[in-house]
Amino acid sequence: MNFDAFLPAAIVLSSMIPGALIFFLKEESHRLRTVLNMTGALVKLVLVIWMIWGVYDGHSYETRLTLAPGIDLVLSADALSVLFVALSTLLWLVTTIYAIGYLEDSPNRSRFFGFFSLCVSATVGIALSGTLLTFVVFYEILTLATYPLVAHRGTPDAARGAKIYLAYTMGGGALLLVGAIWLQALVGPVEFTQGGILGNAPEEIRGTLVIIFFVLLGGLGVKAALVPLHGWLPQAMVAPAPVSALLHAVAVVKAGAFGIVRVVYDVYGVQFAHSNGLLFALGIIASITIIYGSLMALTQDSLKKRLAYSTVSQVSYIALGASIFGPIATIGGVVHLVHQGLMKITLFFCAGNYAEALGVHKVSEMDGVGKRMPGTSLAFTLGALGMIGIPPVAGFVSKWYLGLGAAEAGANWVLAVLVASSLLNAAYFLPILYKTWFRPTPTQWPAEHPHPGRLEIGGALLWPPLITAALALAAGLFAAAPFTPLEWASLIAEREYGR
Amino acid sequence: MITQFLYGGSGILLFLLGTWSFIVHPPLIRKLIAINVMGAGVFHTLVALAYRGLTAPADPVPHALVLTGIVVAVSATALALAFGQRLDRDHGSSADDD
Amino acid sequence: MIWLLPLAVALPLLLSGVAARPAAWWTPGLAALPALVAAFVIPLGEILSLPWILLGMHLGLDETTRLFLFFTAFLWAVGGITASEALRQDPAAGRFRVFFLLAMSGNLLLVVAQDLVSFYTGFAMMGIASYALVIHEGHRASLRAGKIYLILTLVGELALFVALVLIASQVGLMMPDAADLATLPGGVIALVILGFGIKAGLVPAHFWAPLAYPAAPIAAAAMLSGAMSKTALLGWLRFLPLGDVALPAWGTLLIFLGLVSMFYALTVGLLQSNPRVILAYSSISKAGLFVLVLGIILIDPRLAPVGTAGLVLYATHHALVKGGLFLGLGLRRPDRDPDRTQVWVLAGLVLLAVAMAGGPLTSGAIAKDALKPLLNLTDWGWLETAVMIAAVLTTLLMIRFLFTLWSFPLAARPGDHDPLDPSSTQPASLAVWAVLVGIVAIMPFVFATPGAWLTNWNILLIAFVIAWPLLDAARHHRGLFRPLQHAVPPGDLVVPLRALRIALVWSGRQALRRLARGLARPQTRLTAWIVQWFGPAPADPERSLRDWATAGLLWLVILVALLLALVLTVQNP
Amino acid sequence: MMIDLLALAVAFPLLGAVVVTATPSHARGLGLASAVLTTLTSLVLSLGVWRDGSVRSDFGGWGAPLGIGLQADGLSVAMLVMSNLVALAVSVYAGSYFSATARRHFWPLWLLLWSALNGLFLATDLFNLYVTLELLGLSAAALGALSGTRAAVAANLRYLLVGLLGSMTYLMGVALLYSRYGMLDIGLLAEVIEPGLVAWTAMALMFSGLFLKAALFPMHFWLPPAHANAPAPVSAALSALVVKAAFYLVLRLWLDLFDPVLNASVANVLGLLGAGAVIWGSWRALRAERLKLLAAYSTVAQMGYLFIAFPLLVATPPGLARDNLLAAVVLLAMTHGFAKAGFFLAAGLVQKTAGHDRINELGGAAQALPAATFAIGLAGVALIGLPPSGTFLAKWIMIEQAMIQGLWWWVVVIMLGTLLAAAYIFRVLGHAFNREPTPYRFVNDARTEIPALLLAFISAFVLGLIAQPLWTLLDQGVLG
Repeated sequence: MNFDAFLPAAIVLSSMIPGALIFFLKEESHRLRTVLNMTGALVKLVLVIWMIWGVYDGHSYETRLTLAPGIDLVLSADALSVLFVALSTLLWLVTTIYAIGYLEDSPNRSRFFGFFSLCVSATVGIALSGTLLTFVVFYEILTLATYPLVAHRGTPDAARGAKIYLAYTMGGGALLLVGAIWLQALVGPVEFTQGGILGNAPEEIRGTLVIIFFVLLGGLGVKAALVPLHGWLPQAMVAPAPVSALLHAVAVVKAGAFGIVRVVYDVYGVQFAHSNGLLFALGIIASITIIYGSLMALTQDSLKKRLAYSTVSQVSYIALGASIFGPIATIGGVVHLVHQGLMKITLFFCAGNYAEALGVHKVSEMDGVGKRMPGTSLAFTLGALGMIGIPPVAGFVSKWYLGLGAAEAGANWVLAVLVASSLLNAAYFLPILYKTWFRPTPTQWPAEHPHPGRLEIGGALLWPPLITAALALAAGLFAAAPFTPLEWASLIAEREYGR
Repeated sequence: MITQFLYGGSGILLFLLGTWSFIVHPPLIRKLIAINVMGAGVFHTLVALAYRGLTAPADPVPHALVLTGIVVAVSATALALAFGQRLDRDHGSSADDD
Repeated sequence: MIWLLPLAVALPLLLSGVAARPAAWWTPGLAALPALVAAFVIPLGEILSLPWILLGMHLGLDETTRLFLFFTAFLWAVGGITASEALRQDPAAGRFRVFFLLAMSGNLLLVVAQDLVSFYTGFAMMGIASYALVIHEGHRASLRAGKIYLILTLVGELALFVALVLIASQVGLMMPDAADLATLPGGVIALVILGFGIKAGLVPAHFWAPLAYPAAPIAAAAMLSGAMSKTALLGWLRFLPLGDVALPAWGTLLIFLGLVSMFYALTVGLLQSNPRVILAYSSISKAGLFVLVLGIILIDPRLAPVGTAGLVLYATHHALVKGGLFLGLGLRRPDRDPDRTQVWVLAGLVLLAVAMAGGPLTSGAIAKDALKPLLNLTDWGWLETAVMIAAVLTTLLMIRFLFTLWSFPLAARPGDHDPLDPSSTQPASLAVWAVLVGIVAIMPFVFATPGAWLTNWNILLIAFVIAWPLLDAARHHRGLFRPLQHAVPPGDLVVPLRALRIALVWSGRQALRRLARGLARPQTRLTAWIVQWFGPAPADPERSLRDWATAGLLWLVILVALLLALVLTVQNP
Repeated sequence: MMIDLLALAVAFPLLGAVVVTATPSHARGLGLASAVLTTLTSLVLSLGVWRDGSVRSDFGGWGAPLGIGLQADGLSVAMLVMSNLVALAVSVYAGSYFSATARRHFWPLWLLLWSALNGLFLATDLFNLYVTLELLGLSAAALGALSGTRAAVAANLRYLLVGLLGSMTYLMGVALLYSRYGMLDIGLLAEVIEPGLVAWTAMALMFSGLFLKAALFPMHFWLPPAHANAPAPVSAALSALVVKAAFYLVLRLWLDLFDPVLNASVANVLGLLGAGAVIWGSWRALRAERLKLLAAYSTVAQMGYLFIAFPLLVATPPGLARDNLLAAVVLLAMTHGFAKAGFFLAAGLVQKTAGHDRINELGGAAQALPAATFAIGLAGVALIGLPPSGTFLAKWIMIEQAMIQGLWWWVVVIMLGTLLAAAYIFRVLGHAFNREPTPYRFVNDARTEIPALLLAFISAFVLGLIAQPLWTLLDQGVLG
């Protein structure tokens, strides 16, 4: 059997099979569950590294499963999908470690980790989707796999949050489905192709294609949390910290953003989208989202909600990058897919640590946590500085390329958006950092769980944020090294613009 | 020929009568009777179809059908009556009072 | 040899990782040494490429930056040793050291950077890390100063970010030369002036300085005023189109800005009673001088070579002198415990003050001399006069500064924790400070010909003529100048701005809240609707449908409909 | 060999019914044995058809043209496989579900129903179809009333009467056709039938009779109480198979018999009723208080989708697109069969554990039975039409065809139904996430939970991803 044709499927299955097995485990078989989880994560990592190497060499990997005549499920690897796959795989590994530590002794772990693995399988599936149909399939599976994670805690709040999450994502999924089928009805099976497939669409269906674009955007925008479809995101914050981390950094919002990038570049083609004004509309929506999310983040006292609105704002950088015509902005948008993931997952890990160790859930309670939990706070600081765009943390690189792309495209208003957003980011992150490091430690924390041992908190909870923060720093500091997200994004932009 | 039409026509008439009765009369027993009337109507029609004139032997197929049909109708009626009895025993009334 | 440059930048950065430990108290003192060595041994014009770092890092030195690197590294070394020694007893010293080293690394990086991104990285690192230095002592005043510093710094950095992005989109990532910059839109020039103007303390973006300098620990204040504020000049030299085209409009604007800065700062400075605030206003006035000279160069590009060299020399002089003044302030001890070293400290301070005023045989004199050729613009005859008046005012300000050395209590706020334990001696700090004063003292003999040594002696004379009666009057009538003393609080513009800020924040918050509420309403409604869906079931609506008559009738209707559908459509195909 | 298989598929359960009636003490063992035998027979038969094409056998010396014969082609085999697998799972489940006394009544009736079902799928002439239809209705009604509660008896009495009305009407239609053409075999009739008052009336009569049995909106009124009150395995069979049999008949007559007679208007009437079923059924399911009632209304809605396919079929010209559409309809019916059976079986377990099936109070039971809850979830995936279920694939094809033909209003209906389905399924699943104590293990009672789980799994994962064989199968008979 040809392994090249099996590799994409293997990458998806490497987490799906352990996930399915985990459901059947007894609740207390902790060790076996951990072994399954870690095996899946590591196997996936090895496979993905293999694939990265292959794609870099120009290999093509494609798994094709014919469902019905003319309807194929296609998993294939190109530069863009490999970027997202690598991100999800890496962060899944880290998050799994974190989740194992975070959920120690909490109920329903088999269920949790089962869905957790499915969630990543779906994300990887989204990344590797070679057709719009496949994308829709995994997009919906992702909704399914994340719902139990959001509802996991089982409190009335969680139930409410999960309901709202579901209502939004199901609605979005339906829109996406209709859009995808409509498109397929018009132009036949939609395979993602570098440069797009609609470049020479006949003149008379262009109007319909524009409408379909907005239908698709509506479907993808729900997950990407474009205003006004972002309402679920702050509500979904009821989920346990590792879930929020994964949802915000990798799985859900990224799936939406990734989909937007795919639709713009590999379905419509950036030329077509540009000449029909689609890019401009997308840019406006993204800009509004960026500013609105930042403004809302300012008003939140709950740490996780503040981070959630920050995600609303930051993820739209990706859409913004896709909406500016020119390879450099594309690099900025695509690389932010990775950079935002690294930084935001760090922030959520840290928020989880504060809640777990000290019972600190609110920004107003964070006085002096830096002294009590220096490692966590260091990671948090790096993440936050990156979000603001302070060099040399990764966020700066994204902003630089977005700005440069905008300047090259003559879209100077984007620079204004970037500046306003950076100022707002600073306005809601820097006070947290100030409290963390420079305020005196209170005599009593809201709910302290002292950790026995030398570290401020269990190693499984401390190392993941430190690792991701270090990666975020490294992604910025060594941005121009080979195989960094930036280099990879440049490769993608090169191929999309056909140079 | 006229006999055949009369026979068949009255079969259809019976069928319609039965249908009407089934729909408008709530008591179970009347519905059962209505169903059987409908059945009788269908069977009449079928039997009429079997007629091939006085000389030729009648078409055997409709006869077979009718026989089978009667068996089925009888068992259905029996089952319905059993149900009715159960309801009656439980509640003292066979009225369909759902 | 060129590898000293990355080492010079990386060493403080790496040391910051361990500096938080008490055992690493010495780190700030040593971190700047490779940079200092590099300033002397690195050959000019050679560029080291580190393509993997950032977006491709390029380091190197040219004529301008060699001097910049020298005084920057030297000041950081002196400041580092002072900080190491002074803060050994401070429980939060670890934190201070970390941020001190980060700021140092940033400052050194931006000096040696030969590409835009590295420059910006250094600039941002320096600016953000310095916030921690400003608020180190944690008083209300330092927190307030820190907040204002941080906001302005961020605004400045973002302005610079946009400017650099626009520059990069035209000329690429490497340091541009004047010819490249000449084609840029005017907006870039405005952004460059704004971005660095905040760092330099140019009026009206100056007001953070008089708040931050007194609030920060002495070593930090010395770095802010000596080393870091000079980065603004470096930025202007790098990113303004100097020497290629004449931009009279921008030049005039800069000259105007410079004059306003000089006179405003000197006037307000004279009314201050805190020596550190006085030094802050002095720095602001010098920023004004820099901008003035830059404006002149923009009007007449032929002056660029002379002007640039003069500005660099002036910056070197000012950085060392201003840093020295601050550090000297830190070495002052209360009079009640007279001691021989204090006499030397006072003597050093007086020397530095004279140098700052541009007295003969000092570095100030040669720095002024270097700028002299620029002030003879034909159309602007009065400019020389204005600068002369400013020089007189500067001298008066320095006299006022020396005067406050005695009159102003050492512990700024009685009862406050003073990180400089008044009883402790700081032998190492004293020693390096002495070296600094020595360098300032020999500067005129190294950098200039004897002709320049006596520049502006007349100005000093005029100033003394004005000052003498005033001092005399003040000595005899102690209450004479008291009404003036508190006429303008430190940070002047902050007071009206504060009201504006409060109003803005308040109304902004209101608007946000209203926006949030307005946007939340449809969402709440939607949510309520969804929740209602999931709510309890209503009474069974199918009762009537289950009624036999209804159901039967419906069934008949459908039967007929089927039949009609067949009959009618087939007959009318 | 093949001939025998056709007969055996009908005869095995019938024989089993007789044997089980005779020896009630061994009812379970014998019943299960005949269930396995029947299923095996059907599978082997299907394999044969899949490989070699459709088979036919004539019985009792009544060869064509009168035709009392059995025939297995792609369509009937597809339904046969689905029905037999579901029935087997239901049998295993029922083996441990019922008490000893209930078992005596269950097995004979159940095997009788099975026999009628297989007969219906394999019969080729209109009258045999009537007989199997009637037999199906009788046994189903009797099974439904097995729990003996008043509500169940009343509901199933109504079901019985409605079924009788339906089959009488159908028979009248058959009589009309016979009066005109003198034959009953579908294949032969199709060759001679032509548009005209007789054909039209017969068609209207037969279809409206079948609508009653298929519980097409608004003739679904009997279904929710009957299905909701029956014992769980019976509900599963009723919802998954019995109503499906009526639909199969409509489809079969539509394709094979009335093709020359019908037109777009009839199709639109069917589609309209289907749309009504989708909207109304989903809505009612959403507001249902009890789990099994919800499932029953969901059946009403799902039947609606099947009928929406008719206007699309008529609008699509013959060719690959129409073949796909037809396969999609069959796939939809099959998936629903598996999913709904799994759903009902799992719901039965939940009901048994909790002692009731009021959705809002189910939390604890749902939490205690992870496997059952999971089965409900998986079946829910198929019911909603989320990928990778067969429903998703089927809906995709249907929507695409509707888009291509410009019939976008059907798309609106389908999507609306999908969203409503998501709402009612997750309304149930939401209760599984609560703060009850964690269950110890995933599967607690393998003999009941595994069948439910397997059925649900097949509906959610197997049918959608491995649908290709269905196309091969349908090539043997139905597809152009």
